[in-house]
Order: sequence, then C-alpha cells, then structure tokens
Amino acid sequence: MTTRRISLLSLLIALSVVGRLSFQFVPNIQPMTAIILITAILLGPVNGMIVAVLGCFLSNLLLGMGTWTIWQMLAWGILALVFGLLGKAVKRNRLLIFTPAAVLAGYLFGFIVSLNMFVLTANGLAYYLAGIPFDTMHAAGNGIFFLVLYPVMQKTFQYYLCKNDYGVTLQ
Amino acid sequence: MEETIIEVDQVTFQYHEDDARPALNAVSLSVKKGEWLAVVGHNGSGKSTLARVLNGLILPQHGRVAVNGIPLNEDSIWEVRKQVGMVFQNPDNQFVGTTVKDDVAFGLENHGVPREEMKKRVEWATQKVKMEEFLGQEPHHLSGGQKQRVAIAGVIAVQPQIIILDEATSMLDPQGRSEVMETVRELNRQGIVTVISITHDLEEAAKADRIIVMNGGEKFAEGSPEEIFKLDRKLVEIGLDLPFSYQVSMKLREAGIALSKNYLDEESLVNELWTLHSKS
Amino acid sequence: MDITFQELEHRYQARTPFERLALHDINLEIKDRSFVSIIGHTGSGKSTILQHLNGLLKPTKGSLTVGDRKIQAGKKIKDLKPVRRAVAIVFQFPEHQLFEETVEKDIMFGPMNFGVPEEEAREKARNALKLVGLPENVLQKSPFDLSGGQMRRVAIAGVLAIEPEVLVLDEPTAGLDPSGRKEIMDLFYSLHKSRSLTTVLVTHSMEDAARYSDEIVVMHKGTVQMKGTPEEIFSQSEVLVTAGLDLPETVKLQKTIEQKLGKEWKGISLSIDDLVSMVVRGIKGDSI
Amino acid sequence: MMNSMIIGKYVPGASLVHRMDPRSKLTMIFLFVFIVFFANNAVTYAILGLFTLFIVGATKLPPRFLLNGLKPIIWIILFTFILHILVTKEGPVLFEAGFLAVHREGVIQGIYISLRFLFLILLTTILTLTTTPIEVTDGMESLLHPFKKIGLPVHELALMMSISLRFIPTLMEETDKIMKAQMARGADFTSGPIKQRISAIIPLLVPLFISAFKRAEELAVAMEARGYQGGEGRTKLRELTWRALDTIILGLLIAVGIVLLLLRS
Ligand SMILES: Nc1ncnc2c1ncn2[C@@H]1O[C@H](COP(=O)(O)OP(=O)(O)OP(=O)(O)O)[C@@H](O)[C@H]1O
Ligand SMILES: Nc1ncnc2c1ncn2[C@@H]1O[C@H](COP(=O)(O)OP(=O)(O)OP(=O)(O)O)[C@@H](O)[C@H]1O
Ligand SMILES: [Mg+2]
Ligand SMILES: [Mg+2]
Repeated sequence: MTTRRISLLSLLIALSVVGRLSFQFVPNIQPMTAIILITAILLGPVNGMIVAVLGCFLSNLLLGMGTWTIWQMLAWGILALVFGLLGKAVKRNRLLIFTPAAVLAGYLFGFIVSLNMFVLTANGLAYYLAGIPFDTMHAAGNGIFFLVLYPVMQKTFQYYLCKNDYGVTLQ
Repeated sequence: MEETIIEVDQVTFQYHEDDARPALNAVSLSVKKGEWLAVVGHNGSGKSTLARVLNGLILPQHGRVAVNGIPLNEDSIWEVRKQVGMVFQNPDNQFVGTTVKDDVAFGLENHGVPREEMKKRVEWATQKVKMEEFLGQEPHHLSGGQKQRVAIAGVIAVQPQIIILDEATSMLDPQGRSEVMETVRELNRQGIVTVISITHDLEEAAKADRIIVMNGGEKFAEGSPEEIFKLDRKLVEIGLDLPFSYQVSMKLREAGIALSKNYLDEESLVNELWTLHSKS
Repeated sequence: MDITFQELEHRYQARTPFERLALHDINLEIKDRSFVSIIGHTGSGKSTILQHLNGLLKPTKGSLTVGDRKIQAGKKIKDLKPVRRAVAIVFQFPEHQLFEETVEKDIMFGPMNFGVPEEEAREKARNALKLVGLPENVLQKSPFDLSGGQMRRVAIAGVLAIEPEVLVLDEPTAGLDPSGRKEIMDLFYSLHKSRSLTTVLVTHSMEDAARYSDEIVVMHKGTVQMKGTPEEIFSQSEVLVTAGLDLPETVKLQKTIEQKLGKEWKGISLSIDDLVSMVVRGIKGDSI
Repeated sequence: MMNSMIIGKYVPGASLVHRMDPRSKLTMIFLFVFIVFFANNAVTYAILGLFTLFIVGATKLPPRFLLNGLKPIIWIILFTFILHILVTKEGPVLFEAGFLAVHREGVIQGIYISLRFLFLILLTTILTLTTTPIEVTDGMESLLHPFKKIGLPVHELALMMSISLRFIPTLMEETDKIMKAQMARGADFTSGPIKQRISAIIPLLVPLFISAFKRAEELAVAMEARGYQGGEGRTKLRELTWRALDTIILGLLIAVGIVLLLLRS
C-alpha cells in the first residue's frame, strides 16, 4: 500500500467519522453511509470497504461500542462491496441510478444490523419492523446526502487524483 | 566547516512533461558541514522542489545529487533520508502520531531503531526542543509553535546530519517563530546539524552563513549575506525585499549621514552612528 | 458605524466540563471610519472579540452595540443578516473557504446571500476583482487553478463584494511572502481611506499596527490591557512586554541608538522615515 | 466539544480494568458475546450477573458513566420486555385484561433477555470507558496479526486508524472555521426551507474535502521524508504487556463459561 493511499484513506475515514459525529443528535441521519458509498463507487470496492470498516469501528469507539458494531461493520462493508462493484459497471447517469440505490441501501443496512437482534432474541422480526421508521430516516438521509456529496466528492477526487499519484485510480 | 556534505550538480527537474519550464533548471550548489544556509526566492521559484530533491522525495531527470558522498538514487534514498531531515510549513499536516511521544518516535520506528534505544532518543530529542513536559499530549492541545518543535524533535531523534526547514515558521506567530528558530540555532551551534533554511524572512536569512537566491527555477546568486544584499535593487526586482537595518542604513546615507556601508545587523549600525556622533 | 462593547464576557462551551473563559470585562469603542488594530499574545482572545462584531459568537454576559443594533447576553436576536452585511470578516487563510467552480460565482456568493439580484451581483464581483488588483480574465477560471496569492485575493474580493461598512481582518497576511504582504496591507489601507471603511485589524506585526492604525488595542489574558494611539502604546514598552508583545523594529532601533548615544529623543518613530529624520537631527547635534 | 470528542468515552483511571491489556479486554468481550447465550435459568443468569458486577466494580468508575453508556439501549430493553410479555403464551396466566394475557413464561423470558442485553452493553461500555482509542487500535493490530499471512494488511489498517483518530479533532475544528467564514458571507445553515438548508452545506463541504485532500498530500510527503516505507522492518515504541492479571481474569471468564454450560437447563 503506498503512503499516499494510506494518508488519503485515513483522511476519508476521519471525514466519515466527523460526519457521523456531527449528526449524532439527529436520529439515524448518517452522512457516513453516503461517504462510504461514494468512496466505493469512485475508488473501488476495496478502498470503500476499508473506509466502511475502519470508519465504523472508530466512530463506535468514540460513541460507544456494542455488539451492534460488528453488524454495522458487516452492513457498511457489504454496501461498499456492492456499490464498488456497481461503480465499475455503471459509468454514466450515476446520480440518476445511484441515488435511489443509496435510498435502498438505508433499508438494507437496517436489515443487516437488525440481524443482531435475530441472534440475541427469538423475536428479531418484531425488532426489525419496529426499526423501519428509523431505517426510513436513514434511507431518506442517504438520498439527500448522496445527491449533495456525489458531485462534490467526484470533483475533488478527480482534481486531486489526476494531479498526484495516490496509488488509487478513479473508477 | 570546509568539509562538503551535500553536492548538487547540474540538477534539472520538471513535474510534468507539458510544463512550460522546469521547476529546477541546471542548479548546482554545495553545502558545507556545520553551516547554516538560507535559500530565498519568490513564490514558485523552486525552493521546495530543491528541498525535495535533496532528500530523495523526487529524483531529478538530469544531474546528480550526493549526500555525504553517497550518490542519491532509488537504492540509496532510505539511507539518505536518515541523514536529511525535513520540517515543513504546516505544523498540523506533518504530525503523524496521536501523542507527542508517538510522533517523535515515528521516524525511529520507520528506521527500525530498537525499542530501548528509541526510548532514550525520544527523551533526548524532546529535551533538546524543550517539550519534555508534553510527552503524552495530543496535537490538538498544542500551539502551532509547539507542534513545530515536536516536528523538529521527530527529525533530530533520527540523528540526521542535515535539517531542511521549508518555511517551517511561516504559519507561526512571532513568539512561536522565535522559539522554533532558537531551537534549531542551538542545535546548529552545538554542531549537531547542518541547516538549510528556506525562508521568506530576510531578517532571518541575514543571520545565515550563506544565502542562495532562487529565481524562476535557477540559481540567481550565491554568497554571504553581505554579498547578497549588495545586489539590493536586483533583489527587489525579483520579488524580494531588504532587511530592516539595511533599509535604514540606505535611507540614512541618502539623508546625508556618511555611513561607510549598509549594515545587516543593528549592532554594527548603532556602533558606527556612535562613532559619527562623537566626531561631530 | 460605531461599535461599542459593554462589560462583555464570553465563555466557550459554557456550563460544560470544558468551559473556558475567553473574554471578560471588555469595554471598548470602535469609532466610525477609524482604523483600529488589535494586538495580543496567542490565545489572548483576539479572534473571539472579532467574531462578536458580526454575531458569529454571542456574549455570555454584557452586550455590544453595532450601529443601532444591540446584541445582549441571553437575549435572542431574530435576524442577524443586516449585521452580517454591515460588518464583514476576512478570516485567517481566507482562501480555504473558496468552493465555487468559477471565481465569478465564488465572489457572487456573498452578495447573493444578502439578496442582491444576479446581474447586480455579477457587477459587484467584477468591481471587487478590480479592487484586489486581479485581471478580469480570472473571473471564468476555477479558483483552484490560481496561485496561493491569487486565491487569497479572490477570497478577499468575495468579502469586499458584500460592500460592508466595517471590514474586520484576522491576520490577513499570514503565510504570504514579503511583497505579497505589503501589497495586501496597502490594499486594505487604501480601501479604508477611499471608501471610508471602518477597519479592525488583528495582527502579529507590530510594524503594521504602528504604520496603519488610528488606535491600537492590546489584549492580554482575555481582556483589554490598554488602548491608545500607536505613539501612546509603543512608548510603554514595559506593559507590552508583560503582554508578551514586542516593539516595532523602528522603535527598537531608536531605543538602542538612544541608549548608545546616552540621549533621549522626544517622540517615537513609527516608520523608517521618522527614524531617519530623528537620527539625522540627533547626529547633527540639533536639539529635538 | 472538540476535546470531549476525541477521547470518546474514555475516563482516565488506574483500576484493575484500566490496567488490563487491551488484547485481553477485547478477547474477553468476544468470548462474553458467546457465553451470555449459555445462560438460560435463574442460577446461570445469577452467575453471569455476578461476573458482570465484579468487572463493573473493578473499574472503580462512578455509576453515572455506566448509566450514560446504557442510555441508548434503554428503549430496546423496554421494548424487549414488553415484546416478550405480549408474544410468549406459555405457563400460567398472571394477569388478563381483554384480549391481553400476561403469562408467567413471558415475564421470565422478558427479564432474561433484558438482562442479556444489559450484561453485554455493560461490558462493551466498560471497554470504551477504560481503554483509550489508541490502545484499542494497538490491541486490534496485535490480535489480527496472524491474519497477515492470508494477506490482510494489518499494519496499514492500524496505521490508518491511528492517523484518522489524530485528524478527527483537526477536521472538526476546520468544519467550524469554514462554517463561520461562510456565515460571515451571509450563508445560513440554520433556518429557511429544507431545500435551501441542504444546498447551504455545499459551500461547507467543498472546502472541507479540499482541505482533507491537501492534508493527505502533505502528510504523505512528511511521512516519506521521515523514512516511512511500509510495515516491514519497523519497530514500535508503544508495546502491550500481558500480565498475570489478564490471564487470571480471562481464566475466570472461561471458568464462568464452563460452569454455565454445566448448570444450564
Ligand atoms: N506537486 C507539484 N506538481 C506540479 N507542479 C508543481 C508541484 N509543486 C510545485 N510545482 C511547480 O513547480 C514550480 C516550483 O515550485 P516550488 O514549490 O518549488 O516553489 P517554491 O519556491 O517553494 O515556492 P513557495 O515560496 O510558494 O513555496 C512552480 O511553478 C510550481 O507551480
Ligand atoms: N472553539 C473554542 N472552544 C473552546 N475554547 C476556545 C475556542 N476557540 C478559542 N478558544 C480559547 O479561547 C481563548 C482565546 O482564543 P482566541 O482564538 O480568541 O485567541 P487569539 O488571541 O485569537 O489567538 P491567536 O493569536 O492564536 O489567533 C484561548 O484560550 C483558546 O484556547
Ligand atoms: Mg515552497
Ligand atoms: Mg486568532
């Protein structure tokens, strides 16, 4: 791994954590998801998953650990993988295609994290259903953050990645 | 003082093929062991590029660089980086560790220094920059000047023979600035390091043993502060300025005070004024 | 526009374990059309004072009056926009706030936020760019393709385009080379003169404070330690030293000469020319 | 705000638990997640409870810190309790009102599952309360070390974690600065219709990302200038020490696990 890639991913992780911390007072609004998805789309699944897993771990380290951490890492990791692969395939109309996908991602995330409850109790489904309004908040937030952040990140990534050799390529 | 520690011979470097002109163009210079060399020049004149060439962060397209007799190439860069430490402009963006101690140790860790030795050196280096009371502090609790001193500690812990300061004090307040410069000056006086200081501060450059003036990627002039500031108008033409005492001397002479020359330090200026005064 | 502080106090993160008293007992008057410099050691509260001037921070005790508006501790103020429009701040490293695709759009951002119609904002952008001495062809460039010094000018133009009555500057020349530094300060001074802008400057340069100000405010440990004209301030070197500050180079040199010659000259020199004429008279034995 | 953020929930101290090796604390939590499932009757829950209480006591932390850690899950515990009462239809009816019947098993299950949550959360909260983020990072790096063989870049990941930790407060401060600079130019982040508020954050985000990129760039140059060339041949200043204490506490937990297996019904 090149030094530049390490420093770039570190700063992206720090940004995603800052995003999560700044919105922690609004229930389930997570700019972190959008940052992860966009990183995955632009820099590929592996970089996306690194930001997902480490960002999740660090933010929980600051906000409070729990068994949910593992499921969140899994959920964000899977989303990064999926969006990273999709990013390789979809090169045009990205905003149009990925914004609804980011909304869906909110629900998928909610489902994976609720598996925590399926494991811990026998009535996981009830927890999942009870969580749907929260997932909806997350999903809506994702859509909005994606719309706002994608152009910003796309432009800044393009500008800097073309100028310097970061050991990562724009997808 | 006479032993040469860095030898730069006809170095040319260009960042991109389509650049209008190279960032460094056929630059030659040598640095003597133990000296304090100031590098001045307008924005974009190639100062930072020169610094990067000296510790192998970039390899020149033409020309040769040798540090301590070792020719700089792909294989020797790690050895050379051990001997050439760099301190950069922004104190925040070169602080790698989570605490002062960890940051000072970073370079040592990279060079595989054994742990026991490392502890000693971290202690030694933090004492040298007078930051030993802050070992456990996190960077966001330190002032800019303190962070910059930690950066210096991190560099000298590796015990390099040369330190390059690339505008290392330009983001600091006056006190932080003088703290940092005093720290390095002390190390230079003790013979621990040779210093190459890239700066926009001409007062500081005036205190150097030697000055190199860069202009548009080329070496414009080289010499003692006396020799360099004699160029006066020519320096102003390439975007530089003159030190304060020098300006005062010039204006005094214009006003009819018969100073024998333009001074670079206030003390000698005041001394001659005293002589003139006693005579009149 | 007059600005007055009355018994103002500011605590960061009040009522938390991290509470920090940054300002206390501030009584200060900034007169309309004056040039005031605030000097002080790092952490003495300079930036905190500045941010009160346009309501970015609110006092935790006491109050301040900006023109006809009173900002008081504990009281809600409905609309800060008029204050923000009248009092504009140029922060340290203002180029870090640029964000638009073109220089023109970036400069228009401020005026449009204050409800100026697009065409008019465009016109203002053009004027502001001229004021900071950049050629018109820069307007359509991306601000990120400019050099550091040019970016700083664009950012300053973005603030000037708001056409404020009071211009507040927080170390506007930090990190620039000598010629850039001088150009920017001269620019602010000529704006102060030609547009009658009330100007508040925070600076670490005693020379700049000496050269440009009508009045200097010395901050120390969160409160005003002294204020007065440059002559008054820089003739009190002991007080400055306790505040962790220095004298301007000219005054320092004057003192050294006086000491060496065993004389005391009347007045202090705030510029090289002052100093030179003083020395000339001194050496030639004239009485001063 | 900044200061409180970066240390997260860590409360400095010198208790037994503070002094434990982060590796043993992490292992403990990992094992505990499995062991909680062994408990299924009054005796086993009591033993588990005792163990948890022992650890809580050993931290010597004022209870309010622990209670703070529990806040986010209080509604989950309540929900759990009610859910089990409503769903479980076994055992004698304790209480009946219309179509609602509360069975004995429901109450018992409700209590058990709630306790399960409670114990888990207490233990993980204790990890964050008694271990600095950087210790956790070191612990993770060390525990994951074996996975290097299968190509997991353990050293790089740990380095990224520590660099990010170091930059989080810096970026927070930066956000605050940019926000103020744009507010001085009339930007409004706090009022107006939602659409306007959303577009108001673009002037904040662009500079923030640009500055992050610049920092990354300068940081990489500084790291290389200081001789960073990957994890190979690198030594470490911070070292973890595994003490007898760690072995004893982990042993105790394993013993609890075995006892639970024997006593569960
Ligand atoms: N990473 C880079 N990629 C491309 N061009 C660069 C890079 N760094 C510098 N340059 C260009 O090389 C030239 C010399 O730049 P350099 O940074 O060495 O100047 P400098 O003398 O250090 O200037 P300053 O006083 O502003 O620090 C400039 O024209 C600059 O635009
Ligand atoms: N956002 C903040 N939260 C908490 N404390 C703060 C904050 N900003 C500043 N302070 C503290 O308030 C005091 C005054 O800070 P201020 O930034 O006003 O000083 P300053 O005079 O502008 O210093 P400098 O010359 O370094 O810019 C300092 O002790 C500082 O640590
Ligand atoms: Mg440079
Ligand atoms: Mg300040």
